[in-house]
Amino acid sequence: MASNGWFGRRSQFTQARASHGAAAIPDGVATKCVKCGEIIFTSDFEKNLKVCTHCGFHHKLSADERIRYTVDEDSFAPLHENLRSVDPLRFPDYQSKLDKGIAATGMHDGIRVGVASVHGVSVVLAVADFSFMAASMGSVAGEKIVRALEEGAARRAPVVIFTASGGARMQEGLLSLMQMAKTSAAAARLAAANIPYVVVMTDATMAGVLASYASLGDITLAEPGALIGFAGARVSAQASTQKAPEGYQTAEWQLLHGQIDQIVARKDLPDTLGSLLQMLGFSPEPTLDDLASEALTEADEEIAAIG
Amino acid sequence: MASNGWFGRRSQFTQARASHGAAAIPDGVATKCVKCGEIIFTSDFEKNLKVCTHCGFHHKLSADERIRYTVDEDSFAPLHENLRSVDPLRFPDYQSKLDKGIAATGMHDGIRVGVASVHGVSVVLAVADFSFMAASMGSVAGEKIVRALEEGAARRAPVVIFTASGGARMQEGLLSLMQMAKTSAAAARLAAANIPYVVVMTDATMAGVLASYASLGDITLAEPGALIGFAGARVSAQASTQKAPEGYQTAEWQLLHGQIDQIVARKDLPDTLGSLLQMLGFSPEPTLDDLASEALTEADEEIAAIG
Amino acid sequence: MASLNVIEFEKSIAELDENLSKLRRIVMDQKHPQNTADLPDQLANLEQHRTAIIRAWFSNLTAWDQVLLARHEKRPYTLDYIGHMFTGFQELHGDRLYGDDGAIVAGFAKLDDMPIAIVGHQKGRDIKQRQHRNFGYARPEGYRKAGRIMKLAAKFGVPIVTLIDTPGAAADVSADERGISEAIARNMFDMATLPTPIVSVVIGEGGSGGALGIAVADRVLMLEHSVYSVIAPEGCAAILWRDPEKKADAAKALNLTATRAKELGVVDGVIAEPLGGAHRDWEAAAGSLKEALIENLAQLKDLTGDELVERRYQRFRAIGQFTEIEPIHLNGHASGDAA
Amino acid sequence: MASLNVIEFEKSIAELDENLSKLRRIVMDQKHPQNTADLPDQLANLEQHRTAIIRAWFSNLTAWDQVLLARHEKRPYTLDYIGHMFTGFQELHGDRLYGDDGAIVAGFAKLDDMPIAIVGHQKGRDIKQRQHRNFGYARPEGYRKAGRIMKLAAKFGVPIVTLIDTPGAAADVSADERGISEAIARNMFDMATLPTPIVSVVIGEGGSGGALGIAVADRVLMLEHSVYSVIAPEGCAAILWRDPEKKADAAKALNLTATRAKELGVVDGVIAEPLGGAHRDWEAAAGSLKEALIENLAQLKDLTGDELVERRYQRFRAIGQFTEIEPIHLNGHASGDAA
Ligand SMILES: [Zn+2]
Ligand SMILES: [Zn+2]
Repeated sequence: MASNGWFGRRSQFTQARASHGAAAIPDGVATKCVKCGEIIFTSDFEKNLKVCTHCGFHHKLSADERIRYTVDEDSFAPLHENLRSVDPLRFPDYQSKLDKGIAATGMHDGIRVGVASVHGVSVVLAVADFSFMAASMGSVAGEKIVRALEEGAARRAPVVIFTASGGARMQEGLLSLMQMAKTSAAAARLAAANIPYVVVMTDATMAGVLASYASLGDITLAEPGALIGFAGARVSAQASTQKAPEGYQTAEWQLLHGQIDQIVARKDLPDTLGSLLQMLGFSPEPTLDDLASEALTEADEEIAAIG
Repeated sequence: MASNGWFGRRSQFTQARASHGAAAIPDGVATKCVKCGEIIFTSDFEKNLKVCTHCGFHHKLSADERIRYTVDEDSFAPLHENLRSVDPLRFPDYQSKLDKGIAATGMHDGIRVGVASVHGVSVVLAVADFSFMAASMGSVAGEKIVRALEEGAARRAPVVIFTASGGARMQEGLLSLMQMAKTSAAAARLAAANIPYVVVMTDATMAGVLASYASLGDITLAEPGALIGFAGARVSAQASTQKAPEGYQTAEWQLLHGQIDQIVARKDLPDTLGSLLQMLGFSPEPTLDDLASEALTEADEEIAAIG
Repeated sequence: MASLNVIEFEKSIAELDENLSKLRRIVMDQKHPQNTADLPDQLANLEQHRTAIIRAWFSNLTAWDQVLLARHEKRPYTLDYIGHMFTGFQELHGDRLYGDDGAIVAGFAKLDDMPIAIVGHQKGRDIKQRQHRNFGYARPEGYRKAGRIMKLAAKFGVPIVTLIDTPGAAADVSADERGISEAIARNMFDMATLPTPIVSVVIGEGGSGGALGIAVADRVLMLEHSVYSVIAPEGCAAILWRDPEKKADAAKALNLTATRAKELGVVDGVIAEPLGGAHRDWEAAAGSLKEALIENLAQLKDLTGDELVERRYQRFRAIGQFTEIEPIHLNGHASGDAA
Repeated sequence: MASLNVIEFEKSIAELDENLSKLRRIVMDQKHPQNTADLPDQLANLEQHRTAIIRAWFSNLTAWDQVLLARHEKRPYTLDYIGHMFTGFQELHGDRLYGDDGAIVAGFAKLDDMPIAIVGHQKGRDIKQRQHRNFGYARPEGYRKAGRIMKLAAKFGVPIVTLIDTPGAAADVSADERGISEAIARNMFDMATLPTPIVSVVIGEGGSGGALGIAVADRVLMLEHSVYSVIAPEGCAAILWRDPEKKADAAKALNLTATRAKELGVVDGVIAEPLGGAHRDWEAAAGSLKEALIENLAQLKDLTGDELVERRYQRFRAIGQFTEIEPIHLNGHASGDAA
């Protein structure tokens, strides 16, 4: 976003490449932590939800991994998968970047939306995938986020969004910028409907996305070490008279500065989300087993009444 | 208010005495500015609304002076003058302090309430008089402020309060403290009724009054140089690791820190209040002259219609 | 005994307790009971004696004793009560504006099966914690965090419990810079209109506006040995007698005890503490507090948001004592100072 | 002429204007008109020539020219427009939380007889003013002040006008510390539901989120020579071509002109500026802007708060371009990438 945001965005792009490039050692058996450089068995790395077993760094996830690690098994049903970006400004190289993103991720944009349950609580879920053009927000991403928020209001189901983004998508110009207003307005509508909106900020949540729907949750969680900030380090340094403080723009630093409710380790996210949603009055849906045992109890009562 | 507030309160008392003691030179012809020490002819001082003609310091006013300087001539009608303090805790020396305050000011408490018009706009007015026990807030002051706010809601007339106070009145203990909640709740009711509430902070607005109804205006004005702060200078110094900055707890310093909309010279207050109330949709009441000329116009129209 | 202050008294009880536990160990270890047959009797006597001493001392507390008990460094703090009374506490941080204040904790938890929003002042026990918690002096960002969580609770119809334990709000230059007065005032303003049940309990020090900033509630309760005051006794003494050492006299004059607050109509109930004070038995103290919360929340649960707000307004509206003389007659006969 | 950039062009016009004013003085001072009878004709010719030059240059502006015009240091700023269009401006200060930001001004004034709340970015003209106004880079406290005043306006049913003129929001460490992202997001969130008419006008630089943070309106207009962009051209060029000097190409690619913004459906109208740009005639520019405000506010004045909010939502809801392929059929035939 903006003149302020662009170095930030570039550094994010770089980081994304580094992450996806360096993490996988060619033979696939071992993985190198992008933070501490330690070589870890890929099987251990994946078992540990892509959190470094050595330094605890929470590596970026694909949307599918994120969904798998978060929601109740087989509970996710995708929505709005049929949205496709166009190139409204015929912006230099945009189409080829989209094509590359599609080829690399199998997704058509950096946001996956759907319904799922978390600890039995039905939610509308939106998940960013940073490896698709740094999950930058163009018309499609904005539309998907808005549909997720509207879906939550319509179903009266809490909306949970895992954010990650370099910011607004330059290649769609003003149309991208307006997605900030559009998503913020949709968050306001959800709020007016008194439906909970939970944001989980993941590495990296920046610029135009941080300055819109990512900052509007009723509750804001973040993964440890996630990069979270308005402008990238270079723009910020140029604009600042003070030196960037220790831990600047990490989740931990944002917590100190009042922007985040809790930093939650990846493995604890399903429990924390389930617990928070229950606190806000959203109970688990009864499972088939529950329904069966309830039916049995009712039968027992009838028998008792007769007896 | 509180352990934090007491030095503040004492310094206010001291200042009040100084102000009222030093300002009047015995023969009455000349007055000494409490700020710059300049000797001014009392007639000039009063013509200048008790603003020092030399340094511009805005001296404290009695409630009656304040009303005279602010509202349309003869428009003020007092309300709730019949409230009297009791001594619910039989607090050491409280009754004698009340008696002294009554003898010195002719008022029964540090707040005067009434209805008036400002530039033709009907308002409910409350005015503090610092010379009555530093206008500290006990049960009577709290009740009067609440009645003023309620009166505004009932009449659908804006409420304008000129604040000044050392804080909550220690001598009524918890009953005084609760006036903070009571007045704040009344301000919330007025806000819920969508009636404007304008605060004008005057020298000195401190502690429990600043931390309740004085900080809850839709619009907050202040007189130049007015002392405005939470704790008095000594408590604040004890609690702080940093030195008190230049101008600490002046109206100007509070403006810089976002707490005040405008600093308005005493002579400009009627115009500013009138203008602001009109901006918020409150027009001047028609005067008798207006009504007469309106009647004439109507008569003209009728004649025109006939003709 | 009542002439001992809290510290002396606590020391004497501690000595007694040491003797008692020695004696208990002897009784327990006894291999040859016949040689020390009267020990159990001695033990029982001593235990009775201990209870009598405590009862006697506590039956005759001065206001200043109450202040020291309320400030007792072993007294349970907000997070201790949360740990004992609630389950699944999810602490939430930050004001979304500037920072996160350690002197106020806020979040959601369950009271039995009921979701509750909890907001409370938090003191620290060791030096590091005390600094982190700013000795319980809450800052603007603490009040704004509290306000944010309380509004969140109201949005989702979750009842609110606030626990009060502060010597007062932060009064340093930086607190003023960020509008400590506005932050306190705004919370009272907001709390007055939140359409959800609110129960506030003074668990230790109810220090002035810093306390009241999270205590505009449908029910305001005090633990038996907590205090609630417009000003700290030391400050009051300094003003009245230019001598902070006359704090005991000031404590008395201020009527800051739970009993007096109840009599003045400022609080709705006093929650009994275990014999010898909450610090002697956290579990029991939390049990009593929990029971009181459940009881009071149950009484509020059937009221609509509008009813709650109206009653809350009238509750505070009614506090204050004054007289109203006869209105001045139009025929010129003014009544005098009839008060 | 169009190959001159704005600075060169302005210089050539300035030279022309100097000659013109010399000539005018001669004509005025003329004691013996018979000796210089053709001077008035020369003057008229020169004036025509000047108009033709300006018209020619302006008829062929590049996107980068537009950027430079939008940033022109003699262009009227928010307070200039307020001075020319409104009466009785009452500036209001502060966010009630932390500070007062000079980069955003806010207050109430009258547009003819109609009270209006005004919020706008403010740049400075001299060094001191520029520092005070932070070069128009608004800080969190600026957005929060804006939000406070806009909510106040909505509370009293006063329409809101916002004037946009910022290179972008403050991006330094301290802005991040105080939640610049949250401040911008919160304003958009709040503006989406304010039940009062809102008209926003980009008067100069519409720099990204910093602009949009006060531009969620029922009507969004742009002055003819303002720009509105997701990113500054310099930044865009640096990303695309690793060369900030390719800013003119980037400006073109970004489609940041008023005309293109209108075509994209992002703005509702373009307000014509006086020939040669707003900086050449503040009075005339303000006149056009005022007329546009009156017209747009009149169109909104009969809508209820609910209608305004609903239409405002749908207005932004509709922005964006994408295709939606046929949904995947249940019988297994998936349509391809039909976009
Ligand atoms: Zn590692
Ligand atoms: Zn003077």
